Amino acid sequence: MEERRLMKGNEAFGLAAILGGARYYFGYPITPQNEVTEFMSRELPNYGGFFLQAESELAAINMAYGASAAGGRVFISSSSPGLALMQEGLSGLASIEAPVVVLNVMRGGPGIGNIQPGQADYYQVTRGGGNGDYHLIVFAPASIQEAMDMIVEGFEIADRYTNPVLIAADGMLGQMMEPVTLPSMDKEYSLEKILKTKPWALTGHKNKRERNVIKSVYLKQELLEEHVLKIFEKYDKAVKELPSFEEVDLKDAEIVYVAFGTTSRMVKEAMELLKEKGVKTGLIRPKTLWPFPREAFDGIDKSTKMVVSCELSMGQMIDDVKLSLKGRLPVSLINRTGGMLLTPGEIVERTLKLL
Amino acid sequence: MEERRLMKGNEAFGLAAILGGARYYFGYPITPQNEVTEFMSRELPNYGGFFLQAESELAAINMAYGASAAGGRVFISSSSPGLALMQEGLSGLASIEAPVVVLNVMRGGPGIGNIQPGQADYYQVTRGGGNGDYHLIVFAPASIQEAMDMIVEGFEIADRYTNPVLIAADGMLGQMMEPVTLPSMDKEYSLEKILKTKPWALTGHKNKRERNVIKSVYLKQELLEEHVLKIFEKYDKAVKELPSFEEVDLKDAEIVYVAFGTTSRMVKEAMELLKEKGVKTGLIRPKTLWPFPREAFDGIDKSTKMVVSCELSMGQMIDDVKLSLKGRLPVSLINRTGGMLLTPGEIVERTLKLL
Amino acid sequence: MRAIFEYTKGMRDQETHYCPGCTHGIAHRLIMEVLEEKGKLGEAIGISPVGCSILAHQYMDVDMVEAAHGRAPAVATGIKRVHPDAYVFTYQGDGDLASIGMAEIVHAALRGEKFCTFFINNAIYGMTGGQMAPTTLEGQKTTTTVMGRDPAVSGNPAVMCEMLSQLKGAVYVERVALNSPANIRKAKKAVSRAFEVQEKKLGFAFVEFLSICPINWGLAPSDAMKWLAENMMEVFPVKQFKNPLEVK
Amino acid sequence: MRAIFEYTKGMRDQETHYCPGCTHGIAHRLIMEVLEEKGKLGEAIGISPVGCSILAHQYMDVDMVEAAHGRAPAVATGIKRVHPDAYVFTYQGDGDLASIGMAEIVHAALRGEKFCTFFINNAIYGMTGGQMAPTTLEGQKTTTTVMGRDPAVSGNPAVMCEMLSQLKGAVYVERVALNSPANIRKAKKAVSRAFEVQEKKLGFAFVEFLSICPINWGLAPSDAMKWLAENMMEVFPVKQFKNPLEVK
Amino acid sequence: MVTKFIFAGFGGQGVISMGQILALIAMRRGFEVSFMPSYGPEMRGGTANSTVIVSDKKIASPITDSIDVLCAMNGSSLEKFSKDVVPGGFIFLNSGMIKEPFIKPSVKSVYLDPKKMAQALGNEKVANVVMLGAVLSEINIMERGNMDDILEYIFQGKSDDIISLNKEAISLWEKEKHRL
Amino acid sequence: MVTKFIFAGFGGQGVISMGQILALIAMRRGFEVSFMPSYGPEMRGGTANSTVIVSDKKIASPITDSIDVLCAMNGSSLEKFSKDVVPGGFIFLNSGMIKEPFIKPSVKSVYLDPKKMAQALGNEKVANVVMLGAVLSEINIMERGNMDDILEYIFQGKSDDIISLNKEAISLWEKEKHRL
Amino acid sequence: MAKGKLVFRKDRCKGCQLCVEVCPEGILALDLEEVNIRDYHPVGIIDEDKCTGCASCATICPDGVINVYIKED
Amino acid sequence: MAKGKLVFRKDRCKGCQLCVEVCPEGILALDLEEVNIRDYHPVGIIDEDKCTGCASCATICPDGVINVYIKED
Ligand SMILES: Cc1ncc(C[n+]2csc(CCOP(=O)(O)OP(=O)(O)O)c2C)c(N)n1
Ligand SMILES: Cc1ncc(C[n+]2csc(CCOP(=O)(O)OP(=O)(O)O)c2C)c(N)n1
Ligand code: SF4
Ligand code: SF4
Ligand code: SF4
Ligand code: SF4
Ligand code: SF4
Ligand code: SF4
Ligand SMILES: [Mg+2]
Ligand SMILES: [Mg+2]
Repeated sequence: MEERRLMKGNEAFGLAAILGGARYYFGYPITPQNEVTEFMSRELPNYGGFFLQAESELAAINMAYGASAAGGRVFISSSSPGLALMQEGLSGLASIEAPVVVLNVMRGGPGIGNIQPGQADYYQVTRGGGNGDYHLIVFAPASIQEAMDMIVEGFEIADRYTNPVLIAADGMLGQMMEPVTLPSMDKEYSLEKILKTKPWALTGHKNKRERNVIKSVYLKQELLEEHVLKIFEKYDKAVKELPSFEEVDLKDAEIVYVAFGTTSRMVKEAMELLKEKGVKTGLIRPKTLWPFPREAFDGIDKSTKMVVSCELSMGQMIDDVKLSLKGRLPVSLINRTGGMLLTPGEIVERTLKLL
Repeated sequence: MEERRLMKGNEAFGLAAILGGARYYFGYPITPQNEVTEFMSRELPNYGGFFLQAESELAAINMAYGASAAGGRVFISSSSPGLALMQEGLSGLASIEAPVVVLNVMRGGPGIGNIQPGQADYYQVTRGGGNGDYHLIVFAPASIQEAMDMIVEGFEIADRYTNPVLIAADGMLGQMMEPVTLPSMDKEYSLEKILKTKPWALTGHKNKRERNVIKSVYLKQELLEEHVLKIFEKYDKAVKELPSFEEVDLKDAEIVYVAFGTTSRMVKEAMELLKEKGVKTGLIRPKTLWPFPREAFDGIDKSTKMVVSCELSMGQMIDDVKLSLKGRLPVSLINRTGGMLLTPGEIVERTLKLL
Repeated sequence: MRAIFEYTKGMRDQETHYCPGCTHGIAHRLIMEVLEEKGKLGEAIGISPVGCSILAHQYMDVDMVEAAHGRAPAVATGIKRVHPDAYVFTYQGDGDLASIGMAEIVHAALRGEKFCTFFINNAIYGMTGGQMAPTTLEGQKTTTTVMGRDPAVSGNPAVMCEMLSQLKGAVYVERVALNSPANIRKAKKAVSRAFEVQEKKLGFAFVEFLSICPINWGLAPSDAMKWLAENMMEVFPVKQFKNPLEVK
Repeated sequence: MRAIFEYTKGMRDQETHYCPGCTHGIAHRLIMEVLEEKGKLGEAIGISPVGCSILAHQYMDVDMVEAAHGRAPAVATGIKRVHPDAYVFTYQGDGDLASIGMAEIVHAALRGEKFCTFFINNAIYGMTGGQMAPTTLEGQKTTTTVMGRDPAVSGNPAVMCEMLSQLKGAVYVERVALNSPANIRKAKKAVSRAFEVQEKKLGFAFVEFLSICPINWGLAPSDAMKWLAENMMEVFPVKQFKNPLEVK
Repeated sequence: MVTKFIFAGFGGQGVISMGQILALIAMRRGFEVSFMPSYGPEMRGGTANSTVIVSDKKIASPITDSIDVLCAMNGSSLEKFSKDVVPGGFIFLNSGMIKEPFIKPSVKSVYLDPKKMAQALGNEKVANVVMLGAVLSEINIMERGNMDDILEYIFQGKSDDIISLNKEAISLWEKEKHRL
Repeated sequence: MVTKFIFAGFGGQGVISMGQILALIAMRRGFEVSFMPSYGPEMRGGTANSTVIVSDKKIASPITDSIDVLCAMNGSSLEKFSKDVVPGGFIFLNSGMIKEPFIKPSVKSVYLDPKKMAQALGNEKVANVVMLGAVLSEINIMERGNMDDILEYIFQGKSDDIISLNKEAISLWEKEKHRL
Repeated sequence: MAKGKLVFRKDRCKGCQLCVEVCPEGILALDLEEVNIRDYHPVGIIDEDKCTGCASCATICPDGVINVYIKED
Repeated sequence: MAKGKLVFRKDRCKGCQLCVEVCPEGILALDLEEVNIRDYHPVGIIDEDKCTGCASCATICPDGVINVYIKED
C-alpha cells in the first residue's frame, strides 16, 4: 500500500497542482483558501516554479492570462468574492482559449458574507458570471483525494480543450484533513516540451515564424461570431465527453438525492440512517457541474417518486436538476445557506417530512 | 398629443433616470453606452444632482454602494465587460439591500469582444454573476420609450424591494433613435423627504438615534443564513408581483417565439412576413427576465407544436424557457451571436426550416 | 477625584475581537476621542474595510458602513456626495488600502476628496493569517515569504505617504506611530488635524499609523513595539509630509 | 541613393485605423524602430491595451497579446515570469494606465517588474469618444467636462512620472513629447534606454509620451501639436525623472 | 407605407449624420421613424452605416434586410449592401469614390460626386448634406417643401454661416440636377 | 466502529491542534480519520472547534450531530455541544473555566484543569495537550501504547525541550489521575 | 506620595502587558493567579502608592481596560 | 541644389499635414485635386529641388507615408 499522508485540503490542492505540472501560481490571500497560497509560496520554488503574490484577484487572473498566453502551465485559487472579481478575466481567458486551472474554495455569501463553507457560487461558476457566451469546465470534488485527482486531470483537460477549468471546492474541503495517497508525477517538467505543444504561445517569433497574436477583441461582428462558434464546437465536444457522476443505490430508491461536493457526504450518511428506518434512497452526485451530467438522470428507477436537490445555497443546482428531468418527476430542495452545513441528521429529518 | 422628441436611446435612458429621481450617477466610459455618461455629466448638475466620472467600473459600483447607503437615489450604467467587473459589487449591493438602478447596454462578448449589440449577458444578469445567494430584478425593454418607463418604474421598485434593479438593454437600443414622449416628473426632488423613507440610511446619528450600520459581513453563519432568508422573502414576493410579459397572437399559433428586448422587434416583423406565407406564429416577450414570467407559458395554445427561443447569444434564456415549459413542448433556438443581429428575413428563413 | 483618562464614549461598551496587544484598539480609540472632543460623533460616517478591522462598525459609536475589500475610498466618495457636510472617514489596513485598493486610494487623492483616510500599516495581512502585505519590510518573514521578503522577487515596501503627497489633491499627509504613549498622543493630534482639513473642505487628508500585529509577527506585544521602532520607522519615517496653511 | 529614413520593418505593411495626425502611429514606430535596431523583434512580446491602440497587435510585427482594460501590467508580469529574457513591453493609454489600471501599474513599479511600459498620455479617452481622462488638464473641455475640467469636482491631472518615480522599483522614468521631429528623436532615445534597462534586468522602466488626439480635442493636427506644447508641457514637464547609473 | 434607407461609407464621410437628419425631418413631417447607426470596427477611417425607417405605422424592426434606398459613399458599401436593395429601389452612388459603373436591374442608380459639389460651395465637409439633398429630391416619400425650419432646428446653436451653408447644400442637387 | 470527537473552546485554547494531533495519531494507528476545524467568527478570541472522526471504515460525513466525545474548554462550548453527546458518551470539562457542575444522564463527565496542570509542567501553553492526554487515557478506541514516536513526528523540527514538554503533557493525566 | 488612582475593567484585559512595559514606575503586572472570563490573566497594580497618574498605561492600552483619576486632596 | 528625394506611399496618407507644418523648406502640401483610396487628399511635394533630406517630414508622419533618400552624386 502506498503511504498515506494526513493532509489539509488546501495544501493537498496545491500539491496536486504541482504534481499536475503547474509551475506558475498567482494568488491573493482570502479565507478559506489561504493555505493554498501559502503552500505554493513555499513549495513552488522547490520545483523550479514561480510564485507571485498578486496585488488583487483582478491582478492575479490577469497575470494568469499573461503566463498562460506565454505557454506556462498556470494554477490560481481564490474564494467566492475573489472569484466574483475575476469574472471579466475568466470571460477573457475563455475567449483567448487559455488553459488555466482555477480553484474556488467556496464560502458563504452574498457580499463579504463569511468564511464558512458554501455552495452558492454554483450559478457563478456554471453560468458564466462574466460577460458573453462562454463556459468554464467545472469539476466538483467530494473528498481531498478526489480533489487532487481532479486537479491533476484538470490540467490535462484544460490543455486539451484550451479552456479554463474550474475546481469547485468549498471551505469544508479546504480546511479539513484526511489521509491521501499522492497522484504520481509521471514526467519531468519542461517548459520547452510544453511549448512544443502550444504553437500559439507567445515566446517571441525569433524571426522563425509569423508573429503570434492572442486577443479577445474581434471588432468585426462576423469574426467574433465565427470565433464564438469555434469555441462552442469545443463545448459541444465537452458535453459529449466530459460529464461525470457517481450514482448510489438508484435501484428501488423511493427518493433520489442530487448533491455535489462535500454535501454529498452528509447525504450518504443520511442515506445509511434512512436505510435503518426502512426508507430507500438513492444519490446522483455530479462530479462535473459543467457540463452537467444530464444522462445520469436516465438511470433513475421507476420506483422513484421524487428527486431532492441538496445544496448549501438557496437552490441553484436545482435548475440543472429540473432541466435534466424535463418535468418527469417532482423536484424538492433540502438546503442550508450562509455558511450553515446540512448535517446527516437534518437531512434525515427533512426527508421524512417530504414523504 | 404630447410632444414627441427624437432621442438617442442612451440619452433617453439618462433622462429617464433623472425623471425617476436619480440625483447621483457614477460612470466609467464604455461603448456602446457612452452617451449615458456624457448626458449625465451635462444634465445632472442642472437638476441639483451629482455626476462623477469614476476611475473604473469597480469604483463606480462602490461609489453607488456608498451613495445609496447614504440614502441617495443612484443610477449607474455600463456595458457587458464593465458589468463583469461589477459582480462583486452587485452581490454586495444585494446583500446590503441597496436600491440602485443599474443599466447594462449589452454588447458582444466574451472577453473584450466588440461594441455591437448582444444579449449574451443573460446569464450574467439573471443568474447572479457574483458570489452567493442573491438576485437582481431585471427588466428588458424593447423600445426606447419602454426603457424610459422601466427606468422610472425601476427606481420605485428598487426602493420597494430595497434591491438593485437592472435594466438589460443592448447596444442597438442604446445607439438607435426613436421618437419618445417623456414620462412625467411628478414630484420635486428632495433628499430630506427621501431620507424620511429610509430610516436605515447613513446620515450621522445626530445623537438622536442608535447608530446605523450597513454591512454584508455576518461572520456567524446563523446570522448570515437568517439574513439571506430575509432577502429571499422579498424575492418570493417579487416572484409573485413582478413578472411581466407581452404576448402576441398565441391563439392558433403553430410556433411560439420567445424573445426579449430588441430581438422581439425583429421577431414581430418576421411574424408578419410568415403570416403572409400562411404560417401562424405567436410571441411571448418577457419584460422581466428575473423574475422570469413562467406563467406566460400557460397561455400557449394547444395548436402550438414548438417553442423557439430567439436570442443574440448561444442560447441562455432558453434555460428559463425550458424550465417554464417543464418538458411540455420541444424548444428550439434561433440565434446569432458576437454582435450579429437576427434580421426579420433570417428569422423567417430559419423558422421555415424548423417546420 | 479628577479624571485624567476615561475611555471615550465614542467607543461602544463592547470588547473587541482583536488579539492581545493589537494596536487596532488604540487607533479606533483615537479617532473616536477626536470626534467626541469635537462633538461630531453624530455627524460622522465611518467606513470599515475588510481586514481585522472588518468589525470596526461594532465598536465605533457612529454611523458605519463596511466596504468591500479595498473599496472604502470609493464608498466614502459616494457618501460624501450625498452628505457633503458629514465627517466621513475610511479606516483601512495595508492590504486593503495599498494592495487591492491601490487604485481607489490614489484616485481619492487625485480628486482631492474631502474625507479622511486612516491607514493602519502593520506590515502584514492580519486577518487572513500573516501573509505578506505591500508594506512588509525587506527580509521580513511572513506566511508567503517564509525566507523573508526578497525585493527581487516580491518588490519593495509601498511608501504610501511619499507617493500620495506627490498629488495636489492630497493636502494633508502624515505618518505617525502607535508604539509609545508619546507617539500615540502625536497620532491623536494628526487625527485631529485630518478632521479639521475635512471640516474646512480643503481636500484629502491621509494619516498612516505604524502599527503592530503581534500575533502574526510572532512576537510578544512589547517586543513587537520594539520591532516597530527599530525596523519600520527606518523604511517608513514618521513625519508630516504635507499640511495646509489653514491648519495648525 | 542613400536611405535617410525608411519605415521600420518592425511595423507590418498595413495601414492603421488611427485618425489623421494621431501620434499613436509615431509611438508605435519608435518602439519598433528601437527593437529592430537592437535586432530584438524576434525576442519581443508586446501587450496592447484597450484604448485606440487596442489594435496595436495588427501593426507591430512582434508577438502580441491584448489585455483587458487597464490590466496590461499584470499580463506583462505573467508573461515575464515564463520568459524572463524576452523583451516585454506594455503600451497603454492614459485611461487604461492611469484610471482603471492604476493599481496594476503602481504595483508593477513596486515590484520592480523587469519590463517596459510606454504610456501614451493624450489627456483624453480617445477610443470611447473624448471623455475626461485622469490626465485631462484643468479647464480642458471633454465630453464629460463640457464646461472644462474643474479640479474641485473632477480632481487634478494624474502625474504618473512624478508618482512612480517615488518608488524604488521604478528605476527608469522619463517623460517625452511627440510634438516635433527633435522631440520625437529624444523620445526614441528614451525608448532605447528603457529597453536597455530591461535587458540589464535593472527594474521597471516607464516612458510617458505626451501625445495628441486631434479628433477629440477638436483641433487640426498641427494646432493640436501647438496645444500640447503650450498647455500639456506645463503640467507634465518633459524630463528624465530617474535613470540608473548602468544606462547612459 | 414603409421606406427603408441605408447610408453607408467610411466613418468620416458623414453617413451617420445623413441618417439622423433624415430621421428628424421625417419625424417633424409626422412620420413614425427609427434610426439605427452601425459603426464599423474602428473609431475613424473604418466603415459605418445608418439605417433609417420611415413609416406611417409603428415600426417593429429598426434594422432590415430589404433596402428601399441605398446611399453608397464608397465601393465597399456598395458591394456590401447593393444585393439587398429591392426591385423598384434606389441606389445613390458617390461617383468620386466609385469609378466603375454599377448596374442592377430594376433598381434606379443615381450618380453624383458630392465632395466636388460641396467644394464648389466652399466646404467639402457638407458633402454628406449634398448627398442627402439628392436623396430627398429623388424619393417622394414626403412632401419635400421648404426644409429651412428643420435645418435651423437641427443646427441650432451653430453659426449662421454654417446654417446657411447647410441650407445651400441640401438643395444643391435639386437646383443643379436639371443642368447635369 | 466509529468514534466522533469534538474539541471546543476559545480560539486561543488550542482546540484545533488537539483535533489535529488526535487525527494524526489515529491515522498512524491505521484508522480512517477525518478532521474538520471550525473557526468562529473571529480570528482570535472567538470560539473555535474541531471535529475528529475515527473509524475502521471509509468516512462519509466529516461533521456530525451525534458526538461520542466532547471536550469543552469553556462554558459556551459546553452549552452549545453537550446536548448532542450520545448516551454512553464522554464529556471532558475544563474546570478552570467551567465552575458550575454539569450533569447529563448516561454521559460520563471528566473534570480537569489542564491550565493549572500545565502550569505545574512550567508552561501553560501545553494545557491543550494535557487535555488531549486525558481524553486518550479515558477513551479506549485504540491502543494507547507509547506515543513518543508519533509526538516526535508531529513536532519534528521543534526543539528537544518542546518535544519532551509535550511528551510529559500528554501522559500527565494518565500518570496523575490515580492520585486525584 | 501617590496621586494616581486606576480603575480597571478586568474582564476586558487581554494580558498583553503593553501597560506593564510603559509604566514609568514599574508598578503594573499580570495576576497569574487569576483568569478572567476569556481565560486571560488580567493586569493588576502591585504598588498603588507609587502611581503618579501619568496615564501612560491607559494611553497605550488597546482595550480600554484602564481609566486613570487623580486623587485631589 | 536639392539632395533629398522623397518616396511617398500615397494611399496611406491621411492628409493630416503634420509633415507640411514641420518641413523647414515649406515644400509639402496636400493635393486637393486628388483623393486616395480612403477619400483623403494625399500630400505631395511642390518644389522637389528644395528638399534637403532632413527627414523631419518622415519623422513626424504617423502613417509611414514618407521615406527619405539622399541623392549621392
Ligand atoms: C475580494 C477579497 N479578497 C480577499 C479577501 C481576504 N482578505 C480579508 S482581509 C485581507 C487583508 C487584510 O490585511 P490588512 O488590510 O493589512 O488588514 P489587517 O488585517 O492587517 O488589519 C484579505 C486579503 C476578501 N475578504 N475579499
Ligand atoms: C472594462 C472596460 N471598461 C471600459 C471600456 C471602454 N473603454 C475602451 S477604451 C477606453 C479608454 C481609452 O482611453 P485611453 O486609455 O486614454 O486610450 P486612447 O484611446 O486615448 O488612446 C475605455 C474606457 C472597456 N473596453 N472595458
Ligand atoms: S491578527 Fe494582527 S492585526 Fe489582526 S487582530 Fe490580531 S494582532 Fe491585530
Ligand atoms: S481618437 Fe484620438 S487617440 Fe484615437 S485614433 Fe483618433 S486621434 Fe488617435
Ligand atoms: S498612571 Fe502612570 S504611573 Fe500609574 S500605573 Fe499608569 S503608567 Fe504607571
Ligand atoms: S494594556 Fe490593557 S489589555 Fe494589555 S495588559 Fe494592560 S490593561 Fe490588559
Ligand atoms: S526631408 Fe526635410 S526638406 Fe525634404 S520635404 Fe521632408 S521635411 Fe521638407
Ligand atoms: S504627415 Fe504623413 S499622413 Fe500626414 S499629411 Fe504628411 S504624409 Fe500624409
Ligand atoms: Mg495589515
Ligand atoms: Mg488617452
